Amino acid sequence: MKEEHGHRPGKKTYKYGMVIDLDKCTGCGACMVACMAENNISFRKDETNKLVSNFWMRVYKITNGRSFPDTDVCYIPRPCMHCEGHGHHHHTPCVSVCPACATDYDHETGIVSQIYTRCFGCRYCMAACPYHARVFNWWDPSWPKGMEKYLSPDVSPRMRGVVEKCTFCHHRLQRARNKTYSEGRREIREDEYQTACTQACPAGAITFGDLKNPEHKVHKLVEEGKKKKIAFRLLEKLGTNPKVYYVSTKDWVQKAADVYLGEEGKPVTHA
Amino acid sequence: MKLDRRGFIQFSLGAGAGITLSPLPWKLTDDFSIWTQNWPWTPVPRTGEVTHVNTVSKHCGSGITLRKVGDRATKIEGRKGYPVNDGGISIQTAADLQLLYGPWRVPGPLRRVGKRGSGHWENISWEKAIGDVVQKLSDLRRKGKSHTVACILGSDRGTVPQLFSRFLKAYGSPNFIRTASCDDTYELAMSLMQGAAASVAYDLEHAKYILSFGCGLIEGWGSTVRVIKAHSIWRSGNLKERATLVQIEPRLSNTAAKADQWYPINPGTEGALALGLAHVIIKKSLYHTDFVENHTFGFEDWTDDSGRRHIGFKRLVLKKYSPNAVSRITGLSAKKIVRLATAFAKADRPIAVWGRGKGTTSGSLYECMAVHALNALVGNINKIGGVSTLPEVATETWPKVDQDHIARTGSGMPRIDGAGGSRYPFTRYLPERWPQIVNGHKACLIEALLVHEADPYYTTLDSAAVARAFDRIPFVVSFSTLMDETAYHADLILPNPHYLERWEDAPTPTGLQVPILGLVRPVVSPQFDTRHAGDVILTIAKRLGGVVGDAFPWEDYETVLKETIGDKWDTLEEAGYIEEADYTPPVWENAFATASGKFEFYITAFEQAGMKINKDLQCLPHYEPAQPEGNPATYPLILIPVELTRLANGAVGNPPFCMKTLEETELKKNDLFIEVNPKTAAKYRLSEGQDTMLETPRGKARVLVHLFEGIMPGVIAIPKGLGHTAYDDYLAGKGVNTNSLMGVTEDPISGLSATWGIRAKLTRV
Amino acid sequence: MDSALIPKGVKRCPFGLFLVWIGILQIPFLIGVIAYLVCWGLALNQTYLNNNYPFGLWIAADLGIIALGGGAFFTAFLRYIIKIDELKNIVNFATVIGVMCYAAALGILAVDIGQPLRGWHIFWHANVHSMLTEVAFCISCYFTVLLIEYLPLVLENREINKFGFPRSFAHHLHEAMPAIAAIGVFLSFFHQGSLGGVPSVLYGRPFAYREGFLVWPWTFFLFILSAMACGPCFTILITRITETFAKKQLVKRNVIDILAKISGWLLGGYLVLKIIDTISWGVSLAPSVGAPAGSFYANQPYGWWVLITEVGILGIIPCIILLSTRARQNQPLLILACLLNCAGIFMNRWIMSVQTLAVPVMSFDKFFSYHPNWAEWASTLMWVWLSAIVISISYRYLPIFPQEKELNPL
Amino acid sequence: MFPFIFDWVSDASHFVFMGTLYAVMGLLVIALHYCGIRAFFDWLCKKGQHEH
Repeated sequence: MKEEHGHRPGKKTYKYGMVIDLDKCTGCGACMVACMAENNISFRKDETNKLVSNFWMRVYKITNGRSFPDTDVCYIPRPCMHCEGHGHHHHTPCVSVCPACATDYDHETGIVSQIYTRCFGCRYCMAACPYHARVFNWWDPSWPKGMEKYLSPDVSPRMRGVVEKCTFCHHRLQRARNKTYSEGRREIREDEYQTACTQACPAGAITFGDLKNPEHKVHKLVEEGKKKKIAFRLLEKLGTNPKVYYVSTKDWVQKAADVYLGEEGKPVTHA
Repeated sequence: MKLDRRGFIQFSLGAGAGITLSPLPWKLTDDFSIWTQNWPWTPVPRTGEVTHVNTVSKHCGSGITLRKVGDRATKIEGRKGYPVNDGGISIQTAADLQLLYGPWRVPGPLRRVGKRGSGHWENISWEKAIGDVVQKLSDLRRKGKSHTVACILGSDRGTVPQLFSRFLKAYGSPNFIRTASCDDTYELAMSLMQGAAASVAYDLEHAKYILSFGCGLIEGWGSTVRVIKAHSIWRSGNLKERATLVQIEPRLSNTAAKADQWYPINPGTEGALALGLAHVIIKKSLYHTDFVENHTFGFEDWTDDSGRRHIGFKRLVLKKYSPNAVSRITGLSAKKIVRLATAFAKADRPIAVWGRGKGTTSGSLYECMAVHALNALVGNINKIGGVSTLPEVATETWPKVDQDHIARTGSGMPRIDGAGGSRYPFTRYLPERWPQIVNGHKACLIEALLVHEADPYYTTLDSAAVARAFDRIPFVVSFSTLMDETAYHADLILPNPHYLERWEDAPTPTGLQVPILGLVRPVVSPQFDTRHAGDVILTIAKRLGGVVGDAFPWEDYETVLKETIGDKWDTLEEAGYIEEADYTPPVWENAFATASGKFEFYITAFEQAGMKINKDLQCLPHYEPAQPEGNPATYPLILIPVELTRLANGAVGNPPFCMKTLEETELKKNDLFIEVNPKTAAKYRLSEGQDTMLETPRGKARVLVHLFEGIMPGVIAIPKGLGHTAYDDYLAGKGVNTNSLMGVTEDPISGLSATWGIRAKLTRV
Repeated sequence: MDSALIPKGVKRCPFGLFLVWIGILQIPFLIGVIAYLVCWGLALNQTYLNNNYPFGLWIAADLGIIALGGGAFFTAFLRYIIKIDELKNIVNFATVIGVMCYAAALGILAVDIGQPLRGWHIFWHANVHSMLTEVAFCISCYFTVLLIEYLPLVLENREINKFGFPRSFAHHLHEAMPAIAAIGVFLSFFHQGSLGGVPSVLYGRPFAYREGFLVWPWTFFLFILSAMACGPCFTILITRITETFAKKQLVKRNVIDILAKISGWLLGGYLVLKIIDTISWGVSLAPSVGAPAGSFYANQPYGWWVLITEVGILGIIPCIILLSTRARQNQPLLILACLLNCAGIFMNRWIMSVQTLAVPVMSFDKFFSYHPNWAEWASTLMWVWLSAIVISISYRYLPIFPQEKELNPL
Repeated sequence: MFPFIFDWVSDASHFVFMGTLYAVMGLLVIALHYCGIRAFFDWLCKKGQHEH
């Protein structure tokens, strides 16, 4: 599609992505809170209606649907998948539909960005995303008196009526770039650019890095996971080509990554 | 000038053309387009110099790094390299800035006006506030009622709790109370079995087979981040290298879900299962012969000096806890018991851990001992991947308190909670018992109560009784940073700075196997008119004068801290922590300070303390069926309070971010969900989301039903940590405080609360 | 009182009665205005839309209304390009209906988007690959075309027509109308199709996703065809309603019959293609993503009945009626067919937008149902009342129906 | 969107898409002006006739 954009020939490209080890993930929720704190995500007095709640990173709790005592539960953290998309044109589901170019697939990094001040809130991108990774600001965000003191200047607070989502903490990439340039280096080290959720995860279940770089842990984990047949992505069959990989040794969890099965497969496996 | 129609049209056209051609419309369009993209009421965070500062979280004992922009703290991150958490962070600590800057802070010293608990306060000066306390305490002391002053704290370790303790000693009261935790029972079990009254330590990182008796290892047991990290170690490497986690619990908790095997057993029968496992291990001779034969006492039958025969642990267990017998109690099949016991005993580095949920409740002493006996049987005491007791990082000791007559008499009086008396000689604190005693006497037993870093009004069992007890205390002082329930029901609040605004030492977090001393330091300037509780205590003592003042020779709290740390201060200040990394627990030969010098299956200390012992059974780990309170006919179900990772249930309320992470099946608007097995639900015609009245002998509450296959039929689970009445509406008014539904079941030997549940019934609303 | 404004040679109800009628229509209209103000003022939390249903009644209504408004472009197409001369007797009215349909579509979009004040971004920062951009461009342009088509009617009002310039302007506009109509037809073809593309390019939503021809998914063509099939029916329906309220015949039956017949044929063609499309989706696309077609109909209320109702009851039945000369000329049956046809298009657009979002894609996703709340209903229906007002005024003061005089001699 | 806007990319899609838009808009503007001007001249002529 927009090859001319960003995809400068000769320029080194990266493919930032994640590997989430579901065997290690304990569902503690630290990633969600770290994400909210990092990205100035708003909150309200009543956040129990998850359909209008603002999460960039959401941890789903899923069950195998079997009865006591054969029940099992697994937690699936779901950031934005930063889909590479259909075909060789990187036709990311949400990016191609945005009428105002408010979201973009960066060919240099593989990050799907979102320009909040350009978005006018048609929500077409949300309809396009099967992962519910995109959320809408149904309210004008506000902070209780005094709390705006902790807001980070690196991420602008959004206003009502626009769509937002996980950006792989893009501002941290910017920060890392500035650092490397100022130190006269060309390459960003693996540990210099990590997302807030990766950094916070007490279980070390999230690994972040350049999927294309064989030196990076994510690359190794994906290779290893594929070899052992324990690595998978969500809704692989749709061809969205996500950059978030999951690893689980549990068979039923691997199966749950596929498309909704409807009645015969005993429908939803949501706790 | 007369304007005719033609003139008017001409004028309008001219004006229109003029305005269109002027820059005005373009400027306005531009302004408008900018305005639509930046509404003035959307905050624009100020920029500034970015700095990073390290400190330690008082919540979970993790090392944290604050990212500051100018003078504002904008993010809390886990500190890389800190021995407890190495970069990871717990969910509550990650949200701590919301507490620091939030609307729940007590803005300055407050004095109650109007009825207690009405929420009407007047701002007073620190001078006046401290004056009030001094006045009250000096009056009481003068009247010889110094022993009616009590302090409730969340911990007894570290300099600040020690200052409170010292204050009571010099002032003349025995009533230093620590709020409940599994440490209460652990310390007791360790001192009885191993002769060391120290906190228990588990080498979870190196264990290979972890048998957890209902511990919420993932939920936040011990030090949250550290245990979750250990879990990741268990899950690392190839399948053969991975450790096995076995969870014993009637409910599929997060820990059970992460476990390799989950054995749901009848609630409250953990002790029986431990003994059943011991039975199999002993019968199959799978125990560690060297340790059991050479370093334990009371395993085999024995004869005392007077020639009396005593039965040993082995005989007791073989006789009473066969897999079949235990199967009947626990509901777990005999086959599974045998298999589990064999796997545990044969495993490389097995470990058995005890302490329900996050470890915020005490529990049955015999149950704890029975579980710990398993560790002794497999000989993992003081071994790599095993259990030990942990000394604190050595610090300077304070000069002895010079007590005067009043202080001596006052300190010598019986404690308000009955701990340490003739009935419970080994128990140090009975935090769940004092309300009962206060309510049971006509006289006013507590004239003044000081509360620091604890919220007893909220966290103590049987909320109605606690509220009654508070009503009977004429003078309640809270040192709380936040407007918690106790502060809300106090007469005076002397707010302590938030831990990000103050100095303090952070002793080793519970459960860690290496002594660590962390330094909490002020990383942001005080946001409100607060004063360090240590300083306040020093001031009060000095103003009381006499021996009380003399006991506090330091100028201020910082001096106390520096002098206590002594020559390690420079290291501590620079690194932020001291870790005795090369600490190894003593070898078996000199590990046990019991009367027998060995690990005691048979507790000799009871008789030595003069307790009446009729049967050997009393001195051996055994199972005493603890029936939950309530009549099974009226209350056919069993309610167990459970703890959730994302829901803080201690002295500090859940911050807004964490409230947001609660599942839609945990809270809906202001109503909480209880977990009910679909089978149970069918019996009582309950469906998902059903509005239901939950009733126990202690209270009732409206709840919603969540059908969950992970809870044992006949048992219902209710999350702890909701039902707050203070704070503000991000937390208050949501759900039910489980303590309002629970009563206290006393453990017969320790007097501690052994409550794990209560009988209940559900009726559709 | 207003007799000077009323076209010559026709009779209209007394002015007082007319005011009462407009007054009645204003009540629900004002409720709609309140709903608009509430949604704009307090943001979209005032609706039942949510992150699972970013599209709801508004978008479904938008798609439906534009399909119904297809009567305008299709009649214009038949009149000016195919040159079916009879249709000049209804093309004016089709234009009025079209104007209101497109005004409604734009008006509803204005409340549906979260930041209406930034709506111009769609033009300024247009993403030419987005179906929605194509829709926005075509709709705005076509709305302009419709206004231009409506303009001569206004200028032909008795009083306005007295002035030389407007009269002459109207005359020249009439002359240019075939060209303008041609542009309109071109635009309409595209945006009706693009609207079909809106849900069907969402390959993350296997329920709606379709492959297709070049950049256009198959539904692109289905939407064009269905709009052409149903637009005339809607024109017939509104004409008959107007006749009912006016208490007189305004258009000759043969004119209506032509439209009905054409509609019938197109509907038949559409249904054949729709059935082929559904079957091929069911046997190839749906299973290829790992879900049998049945799984998409497993969530109540979106069961198989949806498909049966849409294609059978609201498709095949009106098609048969419209194709049979005898049935078509039976007026109640014709009205029924038109009603079913229009309802069918609405149902189709609802399914393509809302059911598409309702079907959970991730296996651990929960199904949530959605129904619009009062604010959504009131703001959507507001356009019905507003249209009734505009049509009433247009009918009263403008020469909309050329056959009225002939059919109702004074 | 104009070619001087940041998002502009000079590729086939943009030329075809935006080109069509501008063509349509242009045609409409021309048609309106054409009718308007003709009407204006009609009016002028008539005015002239009246004066004569």
